[in-house]
Amino acid sequence: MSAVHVAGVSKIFNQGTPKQVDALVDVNLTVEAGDFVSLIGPSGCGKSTLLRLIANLLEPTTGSVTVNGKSSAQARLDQDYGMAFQQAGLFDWRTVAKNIELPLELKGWDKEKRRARALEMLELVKLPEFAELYPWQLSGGMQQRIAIARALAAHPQLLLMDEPFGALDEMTREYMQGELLRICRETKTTVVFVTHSIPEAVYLSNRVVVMSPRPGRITKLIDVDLGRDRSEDTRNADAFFHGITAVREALRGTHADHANEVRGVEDR
Amino acid sequence: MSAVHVAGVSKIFNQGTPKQVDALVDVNLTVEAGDFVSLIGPSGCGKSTLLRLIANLLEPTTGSVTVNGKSSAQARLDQDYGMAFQQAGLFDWRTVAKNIELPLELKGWDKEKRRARALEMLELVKLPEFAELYPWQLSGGMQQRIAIARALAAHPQLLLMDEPFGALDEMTREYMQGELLRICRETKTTVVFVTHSIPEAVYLSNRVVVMSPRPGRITKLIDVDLGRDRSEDTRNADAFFHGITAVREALRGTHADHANEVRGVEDR
Amino acid sequence: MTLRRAAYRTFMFVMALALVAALWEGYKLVGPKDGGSLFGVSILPRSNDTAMPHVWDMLSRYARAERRGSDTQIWQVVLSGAWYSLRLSLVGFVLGGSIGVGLAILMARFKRAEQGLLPYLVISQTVPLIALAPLVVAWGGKLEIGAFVWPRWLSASVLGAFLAFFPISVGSLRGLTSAPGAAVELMSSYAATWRQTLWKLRFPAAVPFMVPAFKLGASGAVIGVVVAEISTGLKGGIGRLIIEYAREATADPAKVFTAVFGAAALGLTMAGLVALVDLVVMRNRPKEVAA
Amino acid sequence: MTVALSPRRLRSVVPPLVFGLAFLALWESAVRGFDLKPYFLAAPTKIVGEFADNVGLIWDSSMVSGGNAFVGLVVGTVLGVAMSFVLSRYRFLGELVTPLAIALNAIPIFVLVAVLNNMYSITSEIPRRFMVTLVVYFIVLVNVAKGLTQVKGTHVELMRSYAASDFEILRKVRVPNAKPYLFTALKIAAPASVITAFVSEYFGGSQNGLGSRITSNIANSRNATAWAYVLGACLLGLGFYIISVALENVTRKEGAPIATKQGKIKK
Amino acid sequence: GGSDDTTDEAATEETTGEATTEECTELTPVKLQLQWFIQAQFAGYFAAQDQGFYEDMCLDVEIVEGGVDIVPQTQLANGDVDFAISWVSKALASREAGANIVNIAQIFQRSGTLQVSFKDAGISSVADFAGKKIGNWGFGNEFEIFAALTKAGLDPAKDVELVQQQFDMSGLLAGDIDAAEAMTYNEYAQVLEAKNPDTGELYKPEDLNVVSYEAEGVGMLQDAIWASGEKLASDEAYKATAVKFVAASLKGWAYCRDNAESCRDIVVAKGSKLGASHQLWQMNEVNKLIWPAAGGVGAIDSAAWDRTAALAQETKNLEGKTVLTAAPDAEAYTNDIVTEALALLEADGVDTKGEGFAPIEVTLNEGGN
Ligand SMILES: Nc1ncnc2c1ncn2[C@@H]1O[C@H](COP(=O)(O)OP(=O)(O)OP(=O)(O)O)[C@@H](O)[C@H]1O
Ligand SMILES: Nc1ncnc2c1ncn2[C@@H]1O[C@H](COP(=O)(O)OP(=O)(O)OP(=O)(O)O)[C@@H](O)[C@H]1O
Ligand SMILES: [Mg+2]
Ligand SMILES: [Mg+2]
Repeated sequence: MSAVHVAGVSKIFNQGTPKQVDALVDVNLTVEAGDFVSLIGPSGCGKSTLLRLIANLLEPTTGSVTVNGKSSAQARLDQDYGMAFQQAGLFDWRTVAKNIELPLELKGWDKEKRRARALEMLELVKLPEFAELYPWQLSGGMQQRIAIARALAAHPQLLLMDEPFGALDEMTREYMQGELLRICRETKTTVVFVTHSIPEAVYLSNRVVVMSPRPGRITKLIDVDLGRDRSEDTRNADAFFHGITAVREALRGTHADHANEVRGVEDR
Repeated sequence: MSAVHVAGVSKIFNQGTPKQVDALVDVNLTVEAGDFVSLIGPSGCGKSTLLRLIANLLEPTTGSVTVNGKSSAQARLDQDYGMAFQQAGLFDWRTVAKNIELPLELKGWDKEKRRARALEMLELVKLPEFAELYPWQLSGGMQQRIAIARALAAHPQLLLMDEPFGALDEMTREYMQGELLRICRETKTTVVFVTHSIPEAVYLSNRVVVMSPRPGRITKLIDVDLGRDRSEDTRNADAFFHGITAVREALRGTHADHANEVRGVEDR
Repeated sequence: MTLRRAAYRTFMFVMALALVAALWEGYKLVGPKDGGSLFGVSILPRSNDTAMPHVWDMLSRYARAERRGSDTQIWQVVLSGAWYSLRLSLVGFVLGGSIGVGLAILMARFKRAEQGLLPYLVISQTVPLIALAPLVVAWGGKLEIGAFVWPRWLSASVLGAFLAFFPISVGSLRGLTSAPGAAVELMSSYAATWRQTLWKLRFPAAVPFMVPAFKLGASGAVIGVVVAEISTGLKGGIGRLIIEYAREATADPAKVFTAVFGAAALGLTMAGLVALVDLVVMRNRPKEVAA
Repeated sequence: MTVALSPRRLRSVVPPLVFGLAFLALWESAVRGFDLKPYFLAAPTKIVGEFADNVGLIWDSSMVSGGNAFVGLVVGTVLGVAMSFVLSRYRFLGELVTPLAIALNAIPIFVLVAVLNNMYSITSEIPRRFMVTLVVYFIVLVNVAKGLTQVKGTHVELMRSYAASDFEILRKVRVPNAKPYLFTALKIAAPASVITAFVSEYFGGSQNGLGSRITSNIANSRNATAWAYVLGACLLGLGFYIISVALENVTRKEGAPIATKQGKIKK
Repeated sequence: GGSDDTTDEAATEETTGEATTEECTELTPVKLQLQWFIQAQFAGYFAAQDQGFYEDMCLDVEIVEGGVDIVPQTQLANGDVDFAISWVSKALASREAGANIVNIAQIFQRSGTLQVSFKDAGISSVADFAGKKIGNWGFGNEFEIFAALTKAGLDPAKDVELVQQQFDMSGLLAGDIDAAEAMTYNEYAQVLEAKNPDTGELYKPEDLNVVSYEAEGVGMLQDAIWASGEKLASDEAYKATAVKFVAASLKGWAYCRDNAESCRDIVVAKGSKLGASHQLWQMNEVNKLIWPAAGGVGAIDSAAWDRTAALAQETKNLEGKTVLTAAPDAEAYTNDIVTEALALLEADGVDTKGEGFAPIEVTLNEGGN
């Protein structure tokens, strides 16, 4: 049973109106349990849309999405996955621990159990002493780690991440990538990861999914052969640079000179 | 005559108060005309402060800064340099052309001359048809190009840029890097460039200045030997990867695990 | 806010008051006794002691008897009037706050409700209070639910609520819809119900918007109550004192000022109460650093 | 701006329309159904009838109250803007005046009319206009001063890199930045000015304004007529509000982002 | 009430006190709506309350103050109160608007409205108003002025400048208006309580010209007790209460006639903000409007009624409106109640005509204190 199975999915926004957008067309993707899959592609190619479809935050126009063998809707209700966004998206009014407890609270866990799990997660992300601080008292990198802890709190088998490190400076980012790999290795989590950064995609993934826009579709699947255990030294490995080159080549074809487009109204 | 000469400069904020910060200590740096120099280093190491000292937006606590052989204050009054920031910092209430004209307006240029120059600059950044639009009607990448056009409008020999591409996604960023190189080559501009990105620093510069924090100082100067004419292919060159590795190594030493620091009040 | 900052602010406020007092007395020195015109418009006020009593006369009036022969001093009367109005304002504030927040929730939940209601909320605020006051009094008198009999003062509180609810509902609506899309999506990725999202996300996210709205609402409640006291002749409050003392403005000019200052203190107290709540609920939020 | 009746626009107009008509229908049927006497509550139809009958008088008194509100609005705005310039230039003054302005915003300042009426001739409209001016002044002052000072650090630094003078920074950065704040202030101040003008009529003076007409008609048990004047008052308040919104739209470039409360730009 | 014919106050109180315990098991609650704030204008009711006259009649009376926007007759018609004090013209307007209210006792037999001006303004008659700034209060209190102007052949909209006064006389004193509307019992006194800046002494009656609308023949009936017409017709108990209420109130007024100073104290104690000498003046002037009452206090004089009704139909205000559009119907007032009440009082030995009434001399202090 594959962790995620996307079959013949299209997503059309505002169908039938003048503002119709074909965000995704005929997308097929299978993610096996334990995989780390990155989605990469120019802005507007439908990466976030695909992730949202998997998370059942959107319904596909056609096709079907199954997660852990059940419908994505059921998977959402069962909270089979954890999700993290570009901005850490922590709640300012909750302490770090309470932020991590949020999904558990909504699952109806009792207080002690919640707290125990939150502390366990804080250990995992190496921030055990920050439980009672508030998010805005932490640096951006720490906030991002808390967000990951929150996404992992309910021990989901599947982690969905939408450009989680976009807001970090490069050095913190590299550090966070290492942490994420370590955590996923320890918890044996399957990850679907959206990114704009080629080195990031290559460094993290078994497989890089390259997408192209208008209409959004998958143009290439690139397997990355860097082994399971990656460290800082991996970044200096030749295989790493070759992976980067391969992904860049694949992207070159998809990347329209989109910087020249006038920003539309619906653009967020 | 070197374009920028920083000699024995220190900058101490809030000197003598409990909030004293030694932002820079004993910094010496020479930038020759035509150089493209990048400043890189962890957050808070004083990159922006150094740039502001060169721009005479700050006065050094000790030491001296000369630009084009004159004092930095005189250089500012003569508008010997153009400046661009991380945020494009365009004025929403001015059209694109009028944004570019702003520095010329302040120099007292007359209307036709200003307009002609603005259009010329728009040609240079390949956005000639957008003169009468407003900045908020453009995409982030385009806004950034307008900001560069504005910085270049008065034909300064020196361009100071503080993380100008920080807000862009990686693909747009790579495209912008190419544009910037082309423009600087065409106009023979000297550039001092602040960045967080190692590939960016390596791709753009003749020389990368690596800095370390607390107190801020220059720890290493790395010459990059990629020739004058760089293209997209440069990114796949071995020399490029070696440059990246060298800078990463130099940074490794400076890079404290700052992601673990509790955010202070003065941190912006 | 640090203690030092608070002390500094207080000091500046006192200085500002002193400045106003100085301007007042200064004008009395140079201004025409019976008013005058400037550029053909008679905008110079009369500076005689009837129209503009001396600052010390106004202040010392507090310590003198309200009427000759009565043994209550004005400060006692004004204080008790302000206290009375404060209580009415609080009731109005709570009433208006509940209605305002309720409406905001309704409008945040249903787009249709927002479209249908919001224009009328704006229009409702253009209805002059003076027309509403007698209606509220008349309708209140009709209301008798079980053992509950509409007390007359409640009409004044209702009018206070009428002015208070508007900024509160608009501010709360803005706050409730201010939660970032990503946060809303996060909640729905947890399969959270609308109610859970309201409690755990929308309300906390709305607080920074609601606090200034409640501040406006608080002063609205005071204004409503004071107008209502005048309008409906309700006795015991500061509004009534103002109109009664205003009748004696020729004979005892300082008197009306004592009540006017009382009203000012009342408004400031209400605003202060909200500010206090603000300090408490926002204590764990990031402090905004002034640019 | 074109006001085309696109389906979408139509859809946003329908709910308030339905709601308004339902409310009026309820009101009318309540009056008829419970046989409510006109001295208690007049039926909407009757109010509209009275409005039609008295349109001239309502117009005249609207002119008086509206005139007071307008004069106060204009003078208050001008003074408020002028003062905010002074305050942004001399920070110390700003720290002196701002707490006062905030305090005045919190208190029911219309009670000052009782005092102002003694300071001026009872026959003059000055106290009322002065009152409106005062209310408007502080709203404008607080907002515009904010707009003048809360400019982006980058913008100021950029100007300084151009060796721009303080005056140039004021003219090219601070003033344009403060413009939306001014309109925000006007949107608050416009309805407030009308309300203040009515309430000011409470304390005597000429009897030609809407406020005193409403009270005197109520006193004479002509409730329907009183409410016809109330309708006039609502229209006046709404008119002021709409004008301020329209002014904002005219001065804003078509489709330009509106600065939201947090000062962020919503795209 | 008791049948004891003693005139000794203390004795009256004592015997009636006994009567209460004898006859009443329970007090009937009654609400009375005043037209304005507490002052001696309403002294009779406060006296009746204070002296236990209401209690003697088995009534528990709550007196409700008025306000700027409170219309007593509306409160009455809505059923919020049982009785209301209102001027006749205003109440008739409400009646025309559908309020079924009936005048059951006319307390003030005369109009107390004056137009006061300083001697140097040279306004000694209504004809002199022409071209002058004429103050008035609005709120329906202005019709006598319009009637007088009309009668004098002046057009209120053109020939004079009408100005709304504040709640005090500052407009006149400051010279903003030439002649101010004033009640004998209130605003006129305020002028006399103010210092003349030229002499440093209080203004004297000699400094002033006074036009009395009563004397001009345009006086309109003022304070009267109004009751619900519907309940009078259908509710015998209410009618009986009305008789008792009117009787006790009239007794209060009789008490105030004989004990002006005591009534002043009662009103002051009730919380009126006006000064004591002012209240005494007011008490005395109000007595003059009531006493002597040839037809018995509270009786409605049909001639005065008709004149008021006629003026209310003819006089146009600034908006070009008259108070009434048609003559009031015959049910608008009744003397039945007051006749019964007077009978009760007479049996009680109360002097209801006050033929021997002589006003007292009141010295006003500065500020009415
Ligand atoms: N709710 C929506 N309504 C209409 N169009 C939408 C909506 N969400 C996304 N789109 C459009 O669908 C397309 C794909 O959007 P999506 O956000 O998935 O792109 P992306 O690959 O995540 O881009 P980015 O890298 O900028 O985040 C875009 O053209 C976008 O404008
Ligand atoms: N105006 C100021 N007052 C006080 N301290 C300041 C000021 N500006 C900068 N600093 C401090 O000086 C140090 C260097 O700041 P600077 O902004 O130059 O760092 P940076 O290298 O540009 O960092 P980043 O990469 O985050 O932009 C920091 O510790 C900062 O907090
Ligand atoms: Mg996306
Ligand atoms: Mg910086």
